[in-house]
Amino acid sequence: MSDSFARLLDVASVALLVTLLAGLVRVWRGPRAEDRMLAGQLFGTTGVAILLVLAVRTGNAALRDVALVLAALAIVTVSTFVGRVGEPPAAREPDDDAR
Amino acid sequence: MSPALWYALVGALLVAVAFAAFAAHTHVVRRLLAFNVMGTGSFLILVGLAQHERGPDPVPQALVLTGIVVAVASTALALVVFRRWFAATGRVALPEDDTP
Amino acid sequence: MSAASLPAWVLASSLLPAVLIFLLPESRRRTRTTLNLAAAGLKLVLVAAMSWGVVRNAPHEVRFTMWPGAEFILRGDALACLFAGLSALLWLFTTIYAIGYLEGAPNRSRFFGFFSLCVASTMGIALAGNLLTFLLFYELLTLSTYPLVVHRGTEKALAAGRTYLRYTITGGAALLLGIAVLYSFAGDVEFKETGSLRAVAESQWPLLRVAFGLMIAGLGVKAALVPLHGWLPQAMVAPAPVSALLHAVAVVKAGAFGIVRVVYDVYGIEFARELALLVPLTIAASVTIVWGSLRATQQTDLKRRLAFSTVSQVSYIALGVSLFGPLGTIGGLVHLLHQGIMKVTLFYCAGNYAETLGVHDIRELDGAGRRMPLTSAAFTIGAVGMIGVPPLAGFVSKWYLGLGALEAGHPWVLAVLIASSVLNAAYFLPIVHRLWFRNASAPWPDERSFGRFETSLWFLIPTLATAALTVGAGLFAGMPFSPLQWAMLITRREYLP
Amino acid sequence: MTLLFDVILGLGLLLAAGGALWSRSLFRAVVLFVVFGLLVALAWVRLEAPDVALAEAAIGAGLTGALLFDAVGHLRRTRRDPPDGAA
Amino acid sequence: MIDAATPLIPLAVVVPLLWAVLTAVRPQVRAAWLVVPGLLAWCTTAALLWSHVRAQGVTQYALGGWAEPLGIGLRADGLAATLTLVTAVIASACALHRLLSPPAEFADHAARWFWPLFFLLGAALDGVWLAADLFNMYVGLELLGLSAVGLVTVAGTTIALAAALRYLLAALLGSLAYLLGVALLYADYGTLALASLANGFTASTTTLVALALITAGLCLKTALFPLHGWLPPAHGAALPPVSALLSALVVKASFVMLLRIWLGPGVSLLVPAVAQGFGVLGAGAIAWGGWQALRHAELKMLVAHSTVAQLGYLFVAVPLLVDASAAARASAWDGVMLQVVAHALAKSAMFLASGALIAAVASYRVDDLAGVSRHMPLALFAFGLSAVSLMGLPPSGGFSAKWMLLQAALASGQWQWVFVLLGGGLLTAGYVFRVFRASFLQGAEDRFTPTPLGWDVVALALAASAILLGVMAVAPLEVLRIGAPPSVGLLLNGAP
Repeated sequence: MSDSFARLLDVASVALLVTLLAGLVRVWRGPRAEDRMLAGQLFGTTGVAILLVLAVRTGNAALRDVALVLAALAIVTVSTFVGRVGEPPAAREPDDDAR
Repeated sequence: MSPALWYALVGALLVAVAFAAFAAHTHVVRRLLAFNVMGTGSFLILVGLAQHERGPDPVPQALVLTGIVVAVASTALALVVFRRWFAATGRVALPEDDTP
Repeated sequence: MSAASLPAWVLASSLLPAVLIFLLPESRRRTRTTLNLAAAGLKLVLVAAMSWGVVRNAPHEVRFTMWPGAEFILRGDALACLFAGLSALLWLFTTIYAIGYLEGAPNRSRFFGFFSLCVASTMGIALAGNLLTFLLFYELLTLSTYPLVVHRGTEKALAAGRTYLRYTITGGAALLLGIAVLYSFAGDVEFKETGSLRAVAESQWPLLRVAFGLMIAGLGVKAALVPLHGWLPQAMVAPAPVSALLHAVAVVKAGAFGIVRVVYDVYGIEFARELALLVPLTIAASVTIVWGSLRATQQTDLKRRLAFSTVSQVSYIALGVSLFGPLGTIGGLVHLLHQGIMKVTLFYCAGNYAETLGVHDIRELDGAGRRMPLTSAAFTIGAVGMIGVPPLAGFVSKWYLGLGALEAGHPWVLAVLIASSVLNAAYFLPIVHRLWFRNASAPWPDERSFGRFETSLWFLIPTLATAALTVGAGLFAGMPFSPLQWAMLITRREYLP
Repeated sequence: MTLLFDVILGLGLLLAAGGALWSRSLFRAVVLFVVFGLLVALAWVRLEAPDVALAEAAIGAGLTGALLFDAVGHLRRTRRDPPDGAA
Repeated sequence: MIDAATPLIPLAVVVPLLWAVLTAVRPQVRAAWLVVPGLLAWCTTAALLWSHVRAQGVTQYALGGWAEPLGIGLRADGLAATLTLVTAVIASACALHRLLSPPAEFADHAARWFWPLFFLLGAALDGVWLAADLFNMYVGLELLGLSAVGLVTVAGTTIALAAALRYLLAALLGSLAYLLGVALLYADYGTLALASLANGFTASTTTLVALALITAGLCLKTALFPLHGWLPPAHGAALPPVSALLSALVVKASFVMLLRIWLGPGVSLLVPAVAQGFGVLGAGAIAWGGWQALRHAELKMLVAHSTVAQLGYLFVAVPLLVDASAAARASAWDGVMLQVVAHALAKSAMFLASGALIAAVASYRVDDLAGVSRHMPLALFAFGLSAVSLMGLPPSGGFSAKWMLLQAALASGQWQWVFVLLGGGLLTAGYVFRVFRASFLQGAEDRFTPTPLGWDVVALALAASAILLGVMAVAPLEVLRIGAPPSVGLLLNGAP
């Protein structure tokens, strides 16, 4: 691997990480449960991307498996969300900080 | 500072924050979240500190693997008990903590 | 069975019946009676066999290690036989009495089970060969008497039980601490004639004194030394046979016997005197003798009067022991037996009056002598014996105690003895007077008829038997195997290594 | 450059954890917790522990997240009409 | 002393684990058919292991042939072997109690999980006793906590659920603190095997923090005063056989770990101030637990608070284990070992007997026991025998243990502990005689529910063994000294 390519991969990974964290804003602000959920899904996808970049960067093939699991994980969380959390309340999330 | 030490430091901060949350919240699910974060924090410390001293080391990693499994089992059990408790009483916190 | 294991068999002869009786259903009356009497008889035979070994100078012994550094020892030496013989004899009589007393009452299985357990503990106390074994049975006695004290299950009985526990458990803790202190520098202390602590370095003597004080305080609770006697009068709510055997004999004597053991066989009488431990004990015993008698004169309830009389009389034993000299020792030891026999007679009589006539108060006894002549005769013998009129048992004890006091150079003790005798007379003679020389002024509170005899034969036989023994022990004091001769045998061995 | 990555990731971890622990909305807390699990998996990769990363992603974030979602969903559905207002 | 031909050590863990799986997958089989052979196998394994250790001394085993540090090392010293045996015996007694119970009592669906959790608990306990490294201990402890919480919920009542949740949170917090401590230790020493740590800890900051975390976590799990709050509700609300297991054994697991760590590698850091601190907390536990037991209206809560107090004795022994002469330390070691075993036997007997009494009068209140002495003499007798041991009255294991601790305290001149030990006994007498007092009151005759006779017999057998332990302590103590920490100052077979 050439030096410049490695450097490129490093930059890519940092950039992806920053994108990922930017998604936190959406999770925090909502306003609806779906918004949060979808932001979470974005994380999954970006996470897979980061892992793949790192896999190439470090030459560690095991990271691809991790990426695979992360991709599968997205399915689990979405299906739980759809199945269990159900339709959200109309406008805004209530504060469920009741005791 | 080596990356390992940095992550150990992050782990320590996580433990601190989570412990505060554990003490502050009465909602059982929130306390479980805190517990899980605390666990992850200690795992980071475990691996981070060890690798900071000695480089990549399979032993702490094996320990963490076990720890993750244990943590999820604990969480699952806690949620089962919690849901039965919630179904019986409609409360989300334990009676002693349930100050108005 | 091998001869050496005799002490274990003596113990087993009441421990096994206890277990069997617990397991018997309430309704198996006849089996239980047979078992009780057979065990009591067997025990008497075993104790006699053991005493024979002592006379031949071959005491029996059983021992094993409970944990490293702590042995369990049962040994039938002369002193053990004295106490074991007394308990075995009176157990037989009291069992007979109790069978009649509890006729038709509930919870008999429980009663006789714990009763046998009590006797087993008493036997263990008698036979214990070291302090730890002694402590073991001493505490067992506390535990097994509690259910008997609260047997009736009334609020009053439970309150008495609580008082009893408070005193005895605290006393047990003091005894435990005393023994533990002693062990911490002297190791496993075996009972040995003339004592075994002489080798202790002089620097440890303060600790020896502390241990002595703690042990005597612990034992003093059961021996009802003033001011540790508060439980005894209250415990009189128990059924009559319990008061008779346990609170006239087993429990209080266990304490007194413990004092004897500590003074003679742990410290050794000479060594105890060197440590200046005896004079305080003499004083405590004297105070108790006078105080108990004084309080007895104030009681109108018959059993309570007898209870305070016990407080006073048991301290004669401690008195005799603490007077340095063989004569005092003889007086104290022989009183251990004599007082037991006399006091149990008096308690039987009190039970007879209560069960036959419903009488509990002394003022209701007017004219009872005519209605119950045999019981009243027995009572009179017991009372006169207690006062110390020759030739009855009590006279023998007081005679030797007085001689012992003179020999030891404590003439003031004579004054205590005389004062006590006067007080004895002051609280016993009015009762005797009422029995024989007054006419019944009112109908008996709760009269029951028992057919041909004045009261149930179950009651009458033990009463008369112990009354006869009171006379016999005094009259035949010079015969071999009389209590006096046995006490002399022990004294010889304690003073002559 | 990798140092930068580590620093950002560490801060992201703290941010996500703080959100998961102190969010007023319980649902948001759980989503943030899943995100947190994901970031931790990345951290394990950086710590040269791919096996742990795998387990963390599958179990720490995935399974635990699903369990928590399930519970929170249950709470919400029941909370619509809380039994005698006890909640 | 590695003895590869000793599969007994892993078997002690595997056998209960196997039955946990069996009972989980075959719940439809009648419990007795499945459970009784399991108990037999378990007891046999434990007894064989005990006699093996007795004959051969400390035995080690590396699971799967892997050596440290990656392999799972197991080590059976006298303490581990004895506790494994005691666990098998008490668990069998509790299982019999359960098998003899009328089935209608457990309509709750959680009851299906009783047997799997029960055997899992057993496996976890054996795992903790036999663990040779700090991490195996963690796994065992965690499994123990989870199965114990599960078993508490089997009672099915709301109170039990709340108690279980509280217990779980305390257990999780405790084991996390422990894990964090272990992580720090690993950073310092690069190993977690107790054998490799035998050179002792150095007083580095990391180690001190680690020890503090470990101690705090384990004390929380042992319910050492003032961290005991979770224990009484959990032990009070569970089913009688579960309470018996929890009080007798589960709380001891974390105590044994504390002992192994502090007396093993940590002994150089167990300075008098720390040791005396443990003693003070123990004294607090004795006083507070006893006081609470005196005033609690419910029988099982009384017994549960008694556990808090009795655990105090174990900690009172800590200063005597280090801050004393060699002979005193040996005596204290014997005392604390015997107290662990005697309390296990006595307390399980007491919980089982209480269960029978409660079922008979259909009430939890002590005051409602009036008249029960006539109706259930055997159960009350079992309660009484176990109480004798708890009070420390002779003859009983509790007495012998107290005696040895007293000797240690006197020999080292630490009079404060003498009075704590004696005062604790008086306090115990105070609360257990409350029960007798109530039971001897005359009560109505016809209000008692019949209970299985087997319950009484099981409780009686356990209580009787607590008593017998007091007079036949030579062999158990000999075994318990095998592999004792060198700091305690014991030769392998030497007398003190």
